[in-house]
Order: sequence, then C-alpha cells, then structure tokens
Amino acid sequence: MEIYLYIALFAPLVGSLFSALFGASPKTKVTGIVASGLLFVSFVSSSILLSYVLGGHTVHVEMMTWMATGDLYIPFGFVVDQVSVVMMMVVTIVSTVVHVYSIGYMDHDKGFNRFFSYLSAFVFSMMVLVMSDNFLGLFIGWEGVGLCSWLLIGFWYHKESATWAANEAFIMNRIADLAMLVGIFMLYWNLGSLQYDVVFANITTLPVVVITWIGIFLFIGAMGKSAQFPLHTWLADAMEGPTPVSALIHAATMVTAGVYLVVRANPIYSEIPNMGLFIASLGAFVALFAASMALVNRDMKRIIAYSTLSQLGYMFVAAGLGAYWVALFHLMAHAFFKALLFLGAGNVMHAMHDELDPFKMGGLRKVMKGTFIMMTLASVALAGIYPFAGFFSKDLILEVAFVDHHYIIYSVLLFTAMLTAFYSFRLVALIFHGEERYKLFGIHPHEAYKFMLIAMAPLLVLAIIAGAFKGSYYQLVTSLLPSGEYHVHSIATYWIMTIGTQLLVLAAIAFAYKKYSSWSSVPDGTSALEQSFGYKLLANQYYIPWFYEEVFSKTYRKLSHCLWKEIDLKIVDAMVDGIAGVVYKTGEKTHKIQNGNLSDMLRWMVIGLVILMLFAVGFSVLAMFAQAQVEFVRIYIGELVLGIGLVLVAVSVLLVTYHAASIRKTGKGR
Amino acid sequence: MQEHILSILIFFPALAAMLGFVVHKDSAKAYGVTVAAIEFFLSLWLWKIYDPAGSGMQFQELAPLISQFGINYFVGVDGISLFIIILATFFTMVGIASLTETRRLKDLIITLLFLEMTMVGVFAALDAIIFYVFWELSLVPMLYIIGAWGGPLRIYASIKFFLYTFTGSLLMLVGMLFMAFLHYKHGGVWSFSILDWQAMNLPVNYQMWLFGAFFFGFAIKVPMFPFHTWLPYAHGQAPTIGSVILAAILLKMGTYAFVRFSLPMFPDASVLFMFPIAVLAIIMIVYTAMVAYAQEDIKQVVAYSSVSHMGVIILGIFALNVEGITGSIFLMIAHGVVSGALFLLVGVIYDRRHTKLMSEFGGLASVMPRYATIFGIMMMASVGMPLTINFVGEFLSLLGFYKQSHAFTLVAGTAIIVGAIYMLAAYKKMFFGTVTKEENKHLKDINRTELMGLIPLVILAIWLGVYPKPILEPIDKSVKELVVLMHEKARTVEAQKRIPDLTKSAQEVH
Amino acid sequence: MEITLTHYLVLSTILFVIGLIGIMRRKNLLLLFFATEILLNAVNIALAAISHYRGDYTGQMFAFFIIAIAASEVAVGLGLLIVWYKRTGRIDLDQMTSMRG
Amino acid sequence: MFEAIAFYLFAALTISMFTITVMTQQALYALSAMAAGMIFISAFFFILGADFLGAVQIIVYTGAVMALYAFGMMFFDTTRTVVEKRTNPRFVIVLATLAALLTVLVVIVPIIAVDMPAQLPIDPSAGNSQAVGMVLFTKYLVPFELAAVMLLVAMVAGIVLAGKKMDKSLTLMAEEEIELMQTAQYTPVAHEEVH
Repeated sequence: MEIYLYIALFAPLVGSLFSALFGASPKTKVTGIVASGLLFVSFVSSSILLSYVLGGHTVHVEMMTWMATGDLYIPFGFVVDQVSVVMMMVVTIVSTVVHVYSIGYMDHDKGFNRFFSYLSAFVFSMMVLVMSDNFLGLFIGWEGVGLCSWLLIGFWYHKESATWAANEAFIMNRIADLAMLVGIFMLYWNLGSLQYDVVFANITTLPVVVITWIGIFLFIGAMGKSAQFPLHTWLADAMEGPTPVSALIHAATMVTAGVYLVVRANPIYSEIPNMGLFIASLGAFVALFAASMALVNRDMKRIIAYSTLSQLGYMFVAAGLGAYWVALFHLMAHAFFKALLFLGAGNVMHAMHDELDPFKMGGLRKVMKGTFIMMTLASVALAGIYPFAGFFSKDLILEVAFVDHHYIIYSVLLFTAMLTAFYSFRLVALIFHGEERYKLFGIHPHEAYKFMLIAMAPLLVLAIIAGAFKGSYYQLVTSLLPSGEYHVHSIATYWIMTIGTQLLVLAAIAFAYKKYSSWSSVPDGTSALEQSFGYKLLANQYYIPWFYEEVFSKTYRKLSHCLWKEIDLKIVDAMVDGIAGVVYKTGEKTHKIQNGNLSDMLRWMVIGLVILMLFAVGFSVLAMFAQAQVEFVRIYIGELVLGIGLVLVAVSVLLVTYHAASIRKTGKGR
Repeated sequence: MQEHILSILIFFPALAAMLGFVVHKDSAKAYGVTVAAIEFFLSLWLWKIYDPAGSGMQFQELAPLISQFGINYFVGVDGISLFIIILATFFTMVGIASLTETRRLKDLIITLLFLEMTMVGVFAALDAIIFYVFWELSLVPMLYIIGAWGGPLRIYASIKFFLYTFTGSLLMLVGMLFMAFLHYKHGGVWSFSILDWQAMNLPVNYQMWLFGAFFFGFAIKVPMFPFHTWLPYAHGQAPTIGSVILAAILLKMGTYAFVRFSLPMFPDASVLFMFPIAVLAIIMIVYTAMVAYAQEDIKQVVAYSSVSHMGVIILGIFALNVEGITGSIFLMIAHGVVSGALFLLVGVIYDRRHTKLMSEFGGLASVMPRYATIFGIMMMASVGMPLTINFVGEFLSLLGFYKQSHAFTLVAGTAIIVGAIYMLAAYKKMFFGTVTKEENKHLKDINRTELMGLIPLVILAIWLGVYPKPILEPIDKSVKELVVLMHEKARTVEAQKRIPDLTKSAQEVH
Repeated sequence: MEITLTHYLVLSTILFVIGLIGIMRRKNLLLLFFATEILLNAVNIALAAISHYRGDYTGQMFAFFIIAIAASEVAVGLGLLIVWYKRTGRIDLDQMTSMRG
Repeated sequence: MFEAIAFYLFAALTISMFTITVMTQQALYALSAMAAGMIFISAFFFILGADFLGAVQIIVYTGAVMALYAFGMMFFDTTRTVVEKRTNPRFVIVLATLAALLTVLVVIVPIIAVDMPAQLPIDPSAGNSQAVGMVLFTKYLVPFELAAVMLLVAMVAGIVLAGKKMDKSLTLMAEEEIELMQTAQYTPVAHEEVH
C-alpha cells in the first residue's frame, strides 16, 4: 500500500515540476493534460487507499529523517488513516475536477503552464498537510498551501489589486502561523515529540493550563488559514485570483485546513471543553457575520466567498462542540457543492467577460442552461434542502447544537441558514432570471466548453448524493474520531425541527426569488436602501478592512519610515558618527598644542606631569583605604576608582582649558 | 596531506593570489575560478575525510610561534566550523565565477583570494592570536573591495566599516590578552589556545567582564543593534561581490565567535547576559525588519533583512541548548546561502539598469521571468518557507529559545511576519504590476554567467531545506560536546538550570 | 627647635617650585638651563636629607650621579646652544618651532 | 640650635638667590645668583654630614658648570635684557606648586609609610668621604664608570658642537658674509618668523 501512498502524494508534485519546465514557454495544452492526468492518478491511488482503509487498516510510513538534533527528531512521515483518507479523497476529487476545468478556463491565458505548475504544487502541499503524521509536517503543508495561495491569488501579477490581495493573504496567514509555531514549540518542550500518536497518547499527562495554551495557539493558526474573525478579510480579497483557484483553494480545500487541524487535534481539544465552547461560539458568530456581509454584496465571487466563510463557521461550531466527525462531514459535503458553485461562477464570468456584478447580468439561463442547472442545484445543496448533501451535513450541525443544549448557537445557526438560502438564491435569481440587463453593456454571453461542464459533473453528482454516504462515512471515521450520535430524543421534536428548518429555508428562497427574479435595473447607489446605515455597514464589511488599513497598515508604514529616517539615521547612526566626529574635532582643536613652541611644550609637560601624579596619588590613597579594610571601600572600590578618576579628569580638563585660554590670550597679544 | 589539509586550505589561496600577479589580465578570471574551484574541492574533501563520529577538533596542526607566550600556529575544525569553511570557499568560487566587474578585474580577483585565506583562517584558528590576526586581516581586502570598486560614497563607507569593526576588535584583543594572563596566573604558563581557555574555570565576575570585552568585538561584526549602522553603508556602496562575501561569510565571523568563545569560556556570563542580549536580538529582528520595509533601495532591503536574520541567529545561540545552537549554526549557513544569493540577484539587475531604486522597476516578472522565479525562490527561502534552507535554521533557533523564554520567543517569532511583509512588499514593487519605465521593457533575462552562480545556490537552498541531515548531524555532534562542556563549567545555579545536562538526559533514555 | 626631614623637604619643594616657574616663564634658552639646574639641586637636597635622616647612603649616591649628569648635560647643551646661536643669532625658545605638529 | 639657625639662614639665602636667577632680566645677574645659590646648597650638604657631596657640589657646580656657563655666555649677547613670555603668573605658580608637592608626595610617602630598611646603612666609624668611596667603588662601581664615560662623551660632544667653524668669527665677519652664511644654512626659520 505504501506505493499508492507515495503515488497519491507525489503525482501532483511531478505534475507541478513538469509544468514548471514549460513555465516560461508559450502555452501548451500538454501541461494541463499531464497535470490533470497525474492528479487523476493521485485520485485513483487515494481511492485504493480508501478501500484499504475501509478494510480497517491504516498505512503509516516514514520516508526519511528531516531534522534531528538534540532530542528533536522529525521525519518525513505520512499516515493514511480514516481522517486523512477522507481529506485525501476530497482534495483529489475536487482538484482533479478543477484541473480539467482549468484547461478550458485558462485557455486564453498567457500563463497557462505556470498556472498548472502552481495549481499542482498546491495540491501537493495540501496532500502533505493532510497526510503528515506529525505537526511539523503539517506545518510544511500549511506554509506550502500558503505559498501556492500567494502565487495563485497574485497570478495576474500585473493587476495591483491581485498582488495586494496576495500579499495580504500571505501576511495574515503568517500572523496565524506564528501562533501555530508557538503551539508546536509548546508541544515539543512539554512532550518531547511532535508525532501525532505520541502527542495524543501523552497529552492528558499535562496540566490543563498548558493544554489550554497549546489549544489556543493551534487554534489561532487554524483561524488564520480558515479565515475566522478577526483574520477573515483576506479571504474576500483573495477572490482576485482566477476562479478555479477560488474553487479549489478558497472554498474546498485550503480554507478547511483549519477545521482539519482542529479535527485532527481532537484529543487536545477534548481535554479543554471551555476552549471548545469558545471555538463553537466564534464559529457561530462568523457564520452569521459572514452571511450578513453576503446579503448586500454586489460581487458574485465575494458573495460565494462570504458563504464559504459562513460555512466554515458551521464547521467550527461542530468541531468546537466535540462533533468532530460532523465537522469533517460538512467539510466534505461543502467542498463539493461550493467548488461546483465557484466553477459555475467561473463559467458566468467567462461568459460575461469577467464582469462580476450580478446586477449587470440577468436572464442568463437562456444562454447558459448547463451552468444554470448546476449552480441552482449547488445553491440548493448549500441551502440544505432535502435530499441534497447540505441537508445531511448542515442540519446535523444544527442538531448537534440543539442536543448539546447550546440554544443560542442553535438559533444563530438557524437564522444563518435562512440568510444562506436568501443570499444564495438572490445570486441565482439575479444571474439567471429576470431581464437581460447585460445587453446594456454590449456583452454577448456564451456557454462554456462542453468538457468543462462534463468535468463539473462529478461534483454535481456528489453535491446531490453525498448525504447518502453518511452511514458508511460514520462507520469509517468514528474508528478514529470520538463517536457520538446526535439524535434528538423525542421523535416529535426531531420532525418539528427538521421540517421547520426546511420550511424556513424554503421561505427564504421564495422571498429571494420574489424580490430578485424580476429585477430590471442596475442599482446606482441612490436608492433609500443603499443609503441606509445598515446597508453601508454591510457593504463595507463592517468597515473592518478600512479599519485594518487605517490602523495597522498605515501605522506600520509610518512607523517603519519613522524608524528608518528618524531613529536609524538620526539617532543610532548619528551617535556613531558623533563619536567619530568628537574624536576628529578634538584632534582638530587640540593640534594647536603641537605648535612646536618648546616653551609651550614644556608647560604642557608640567601639566601632564601634574595630571599623572594626581592619578598616582589618587590610586594610592584608594589602595590605602582598601588595605585599611574599610568595608564599603572594598565593595565600592570600582565605583570609587571611577569617581576619583572622573574628578581628576575634570580637574585636568579645567586646567587644560584654562591654560588654552591663556595661550590664546598671548597669541592675540602677539 | 591529510594532516596538513587545513594549512593547505588556508594558505593555498594566498599563494595563488601572489602567483596571480604574474598572470596575464585576460586570463585572470579563468585563473581565479580555477583556484577557487580547487580550494572548494579541497574543502569538500575536508568534509569527506572529516570523521563525523570523532569528537573534538580534527586535523589539528600545531607549530610554535612565540612559545614563551604560548602563541602557536594552531588550527583545527569541528562540526561547527567545518561547514562555514566550506561555505566560504563555495562563495568565493561562486562569487568569482559570476563576476561581471570589468575595472581592474585582476586586482579584484587577487584581493578576493587573499580574503578567502583570511576567512578560512578565522574559522580554522584554534589559537586566539591566529584568530585575531585573520580576523583583522579580513578587514583589509574588504576595505579595498569597497573602497576601490564601490559606489560614489565608497570612501566614507569603507572607512566607516573599517574603523567600526576595528574598534570593536581592539576590545576583543584586550579580552584575549587578559584571558592569556589569567591562564598564566592560574596555571603558570601563557596560553592563547582556545581549547586551553575553554577548559579554564573562571569566577563569575571575571566571566562577566571578559564576556563584555569579547561581546563588543563580536557584536559589531554581527552586527547587532545598535552597532549595525555600518552595514547598510557598506552594502550600499560595496560592489556585488563585496556584498555577497560580506553578508554570506564575514558577518558569520561574529556569530561563530560567540559560539567559539563566549559560550564555552563564559557559560555563567552567557546565562546572565542571555536576556539583555535576547532583547537586543529581538530589537534587531523587529526593528531592522521595519526599517527594511521603509527602504527605497532594493539592496538596502536585503542588507537590513540580513541584519534581521542575524538577530534570529543570535537568539538561537543564546538559547544555550542543543536545538537552538545547532539551529543557529545551520541558520548561519542558510543565511549565507540566501542573502548571498539575494545580493547576487540585486547585482544582476544593477548591472542592467545601474540603479537599485525599487521605484525604477515594476513589472519585471513579465520581462525577466527566470530572474523573477529565482528571486522568488530566494525570497521565499528568506522568509523561512518550510522545505527551504532558512526554515530549518529559524525553526530550530526559535524552538531552542522557547525553552528559555516563552514571551521573548513569541515576540521574536514576529520575524516570520515582519520578514514576509518587507520581502513581499519589495517583490511586489519590483516584479509585479505593469512595466511603466521604457528602459525596463527590453531588459535581458538572466544570462549564463549569472545562472552559473545562482543555480547552485537555488539547488542548495532547496536541497538543504529538504534534507539537512548531512550537515545537521556533524553540527549536532559538536554542539552536544559544547553544551556538555558548558554545563560542566557552569558555577551558578541559574546557569546549571538554564544549560541542559545532556549526560543526565542521555542516561534517562537508556 | 629640631630641624627635621620635613623642613628639608619643604625647602626642596620650594626650590623645585622656583625651578618650575623658571622653566615655564623663561624664553631665553640659556636661562632655561639655569632653571633646570635649580630643579636638579632641589632634588639633590631632598636626597641628601633623606639619606641623612634615614641613615642610608643610597640618597647621597643618587645625588652624586645627578651632579654628574647635570655636568654632562650642561656640556652638551651649551654646545648645541652655541651651534644654534651661530645659525640664527638668537637663542629664543619661540623661534624653535620646527616641531610644529 | 646652631643647626637650626644655619638651616634657616641658608634656606633663605638659597631661595632668594634662586628667585633672582629665575626672575631677573639680566643674564649676568642670573648667572651670579645661581653660582651663589649652588654654594649655599653645598652648605646644606655639610650640615647633613654629606661632606663629600658638598665638596663635589662646590667643585662641579661652582667650578665647572658655572665656568662653562660663563664661557658660553661670552658667545651670546648678554647685555640685552631678557624678554620673558607673557603668561599668567598665577597659573604658573599654582601649577608649579602642585607639581612640586605631588612629586614630593609621590617620592616621600612610600619611604615613610612602608618604612623601608636602609640598604646601605651609614657607618659612623668611617668618615664620610671614606664611606662614600667604599660604596661608590663597590656597589655603584658600574654606574660610576658609566658616569665617567658619559662625562667624557659629553665633553667630546661639547667640544665638537661648539668648536664647529671655530675658524669663523661672527664678530670679525662682515655683515653681508654673515647674512649669506645664515640664509645658506637656515632659511626656513627666517621665513617662519614672518608669520
């Protein structure tokens, strides 16, 4: 089985390196096909591993030593167990689809080869992240996906906004990574190892405070990667990247790495239930917070990005409440339908010549039938309508919150579910229904390539039927994760809840359709709604990006400029130059002493004699004191010597200046 | 030959440099590359015959110079110095191979070969006087390189460089003389042997004074905040090759000396001064990173970034445990590779445009894709991306220091954030966006000569990031010996607590 | 009214002061030499006195050698002075500025 | 009592003589005053029982040194009043006093404080000259011989230096000749004087 593990892991790397060879050459389809093919190979290997793991085995290999020094020993070790194999399947499926799709999507782009190189490298990093058997290996993948995310967000590097967003994403992730590193340090110094099995076996021996800190630091790391508040702003800006990238990285895989980390580290979080509650509360808050921003946004991709953020919030609620398998399940289901949604959005963008404002579209269902069906179904899945994937995973999270008696979280999530349904169908309605507003802008939309639609099909299928795997999935992962059936005890409550939720969601959908399906004009920011404070607040993302820019970025910029110009040049360097200047000036000033006049020299000689003898007398007096064993003198002898020396120097300086003055006087007299 | 390998390594370049005077100036470069390559392979051979299992100093050579004062020609290597020597020979080779200078090329190559002698000498010396002599001699060729081939402010920069570092090393010399005197007072014979000094057991207050004396010499060389201001000038004015050697090797002398002198000789003082130095190191890391962000000149960005990274090295050294010290020695090598490469890369663009201002560029990624790629890889190595060479060192250094102080490590860890900020900002300014300047539209991509220097560095940066074991192992071995020695010598309770007792933990394992 | 060592030392100090004053205010080289003679003699008195009061010949010996040195100094110094005078016609210190720094 | 009177008398005389030497504007006065001062100093040596030293003082100083000075002064224009440097006299006096006090302190304090044992104790049985001779030719033989050689060398040096161009006499030469000789030999000084 190890060979399959290596194939699954390294096939994307080979694809990436292969494409990189053509990085600077003109576009060749070969790179796309080879990279996609290798990913498919990786997918097949993962499937084989899945069947193997389903048989109750796990694969654990240690490829080679990476770092070994002192007591530290970190190998390149990989493990395929029940959790990682699920992640591997998600990653390989979505990335294979996205790769094939990208062959069409990036068709006209100059950086075609480069794109596949980056995209495959990303998949490799993601595989390292999920397959590693220790925290530092995870960190390699963690940073690797960050790097690829940077490369891919800034893929169109000539665009200022894209490169800015890329840097923002990278730096924000770095902030979180620091916390994660600290968490890793704590693990190492407390447990002496970073291997999952060792860590999880011994974590209970640590005091709760230490575990809490470890949990906090690791979670801050997860917050960065999964764009949780307050490190969330990068995700929306990351939509500057090509749409397949958004589908793969910023919806399906990378952003869920944080959830994966919490799920993976469940033995740590199980020890600190309060921390879990905090995670859940933050998740619920982010779910609502992000959904509210999606309500009014006028950028198609950003709406979907906020929706992703919101769903990540759901996952963290589940993970925080200890329902790790539920979190992982939602992660999986979400990956499928959200990637589908993004790819559909990509088709629309292509058709609309990169127009992103849904208000400028409308009525596209006539020209883009396939895309219309797929996006609608994906939205249905996202909204959580039975029997689509979202229903099984998302409603489960609601149940978890309810069963655990966290009613506030429950109601927040329920409300968010309604919002989710509303904004999803607002988007669908604006894009595909109503009048053909795009005609005002002289755009002639067309459907995407056939093979792109076909490539999307597996995702569509999975988005519809993923819920059916729930049983076998549960069997699989609960052999590693804490099991827990979350069933409402009374049948009546269960049915009321389920049907009630469905009805609320359907109502939200209907409202969205009613309001937007016959929209006819492009809003220009003058309507009363758009003038209202609430709308502005939401449209400006609660002014948080503005706040970050004003408070952090500008301060940092100003501070660093000030440090350079004011402190480094004017204080630190000037001090050094000042010392040199003093020495030089002293030389300049005092070289008159060497005026060659023997008579003056004689006088200087006497002065020098006096000074030296003063020193000699001073020191001998001190020595006498020391001999007399005066206690304080012995203790402070250094200070005394220094003090007397200083006094002597002062006296001599006085003498010298006095004398210099008298010399000047005679000089004038002459 | 094996037993004299170190002397050959030290004096071969000097000899070759002297012969170089008779070489015709057209063939000077070929001659220089050949000599440097031979020297490099000799150093590789040294690595090959170095016994990783052996303990202590290997290939020791001892010849008396002034025996009544215990001054000997005494050289040897251990895992700590071995790789820095190889790095020095490697960079001299790469530097000469990728030289694009045309003015007085022969003189430059001869100067570089002399410089190589002093560099190898410093890292191989086991006698303090020999060490000091090479340490000071290394200033002279660098002074010439900056002063003769530098930019418009070269005289100011070179004199500042010389006087600043020279002042520091004078204090160090005083410390050395006092150490020798103490050895005389203690054992009745003069000795300048570093190994003898390491065996001396000094009272804590002596340790503190001596530590201070040595500290200034080393700190200026490193350069630690607030003694760093000579470096931006030196880098700003030095020719590419000067910056490369300065950043890659010469700065390492300071940190290497900390490991060779300060730690084993004054373990108690090291523990005592650990936190003040850590504070300086942290200021160095964060402050210079912020200053780097404000720079307008790409070379200054790299210069300040190298100061910032040196802060991490210092922090790792004063972690005083195996993880930290090993990490910082590895980081010395890593930093050498990465900042050397970055300076070479800056040199590439400077050769083409004769400006280093970032505002003059923009959009270079589309004009010079290969250059942008290599620069990008090196930048990522510089910000400490895992699987690149820097990460191993930075991770281990910070990991080591975490044992000593949690809060300090957290603050110092911002290195990975602020480092990313200035590097990405600089990269964005230079390579991203659209090409706005007419001059930049037809820039030639990186050529073969330049690739010759850069490709090995890229390979090294990634290879050692993925597989650091061959280097890490010998370092680890020597560092363990160092830590054992430090723990044995530690007098204060604090020091015994802070410096781990390896013998005990080893017994526990077995 | 015992004359003690201190008396001699005070005398010696006073003479030394006089000598120093001479050294500092004289411009004529010849008279400068006189002042140095005074200094030497002041020291001689001190040495002889210490020798006497401590019963030790060493002081006298040193005084003796000082006299010898003073004599040779005068011989060489006057020779130089004469050469200088022949060259310049003056023996003022102020004109000897060839050692200007 | 007699000793005290002698001490104070000679002390007063010596100080006044030397003050004249230092302060007078006439070179000849200075010379005479110093010769007198030297003789008075020898009186102290006699009082202190250092007879030999006293004799040497008179012979060497008042005999040889003063004669040398007197001869030397014949070369110079001694009739001219001596111009002094214009410096702050108070400063000079303070500095000189300080220097003298410190010198005495530095030299004397250890002798008194540590109570060094006499290295060559005075032998009361022998006369002073005899005793000095004993010491001089035993313990201080080498320095003594060296001093002798030094005196010889000094004598030769004095003769050579002063005797150069003895054949030319400034008093007999014509003005132009002197001028010529001076410019030929030493021009820089003449130039520097202008500034």
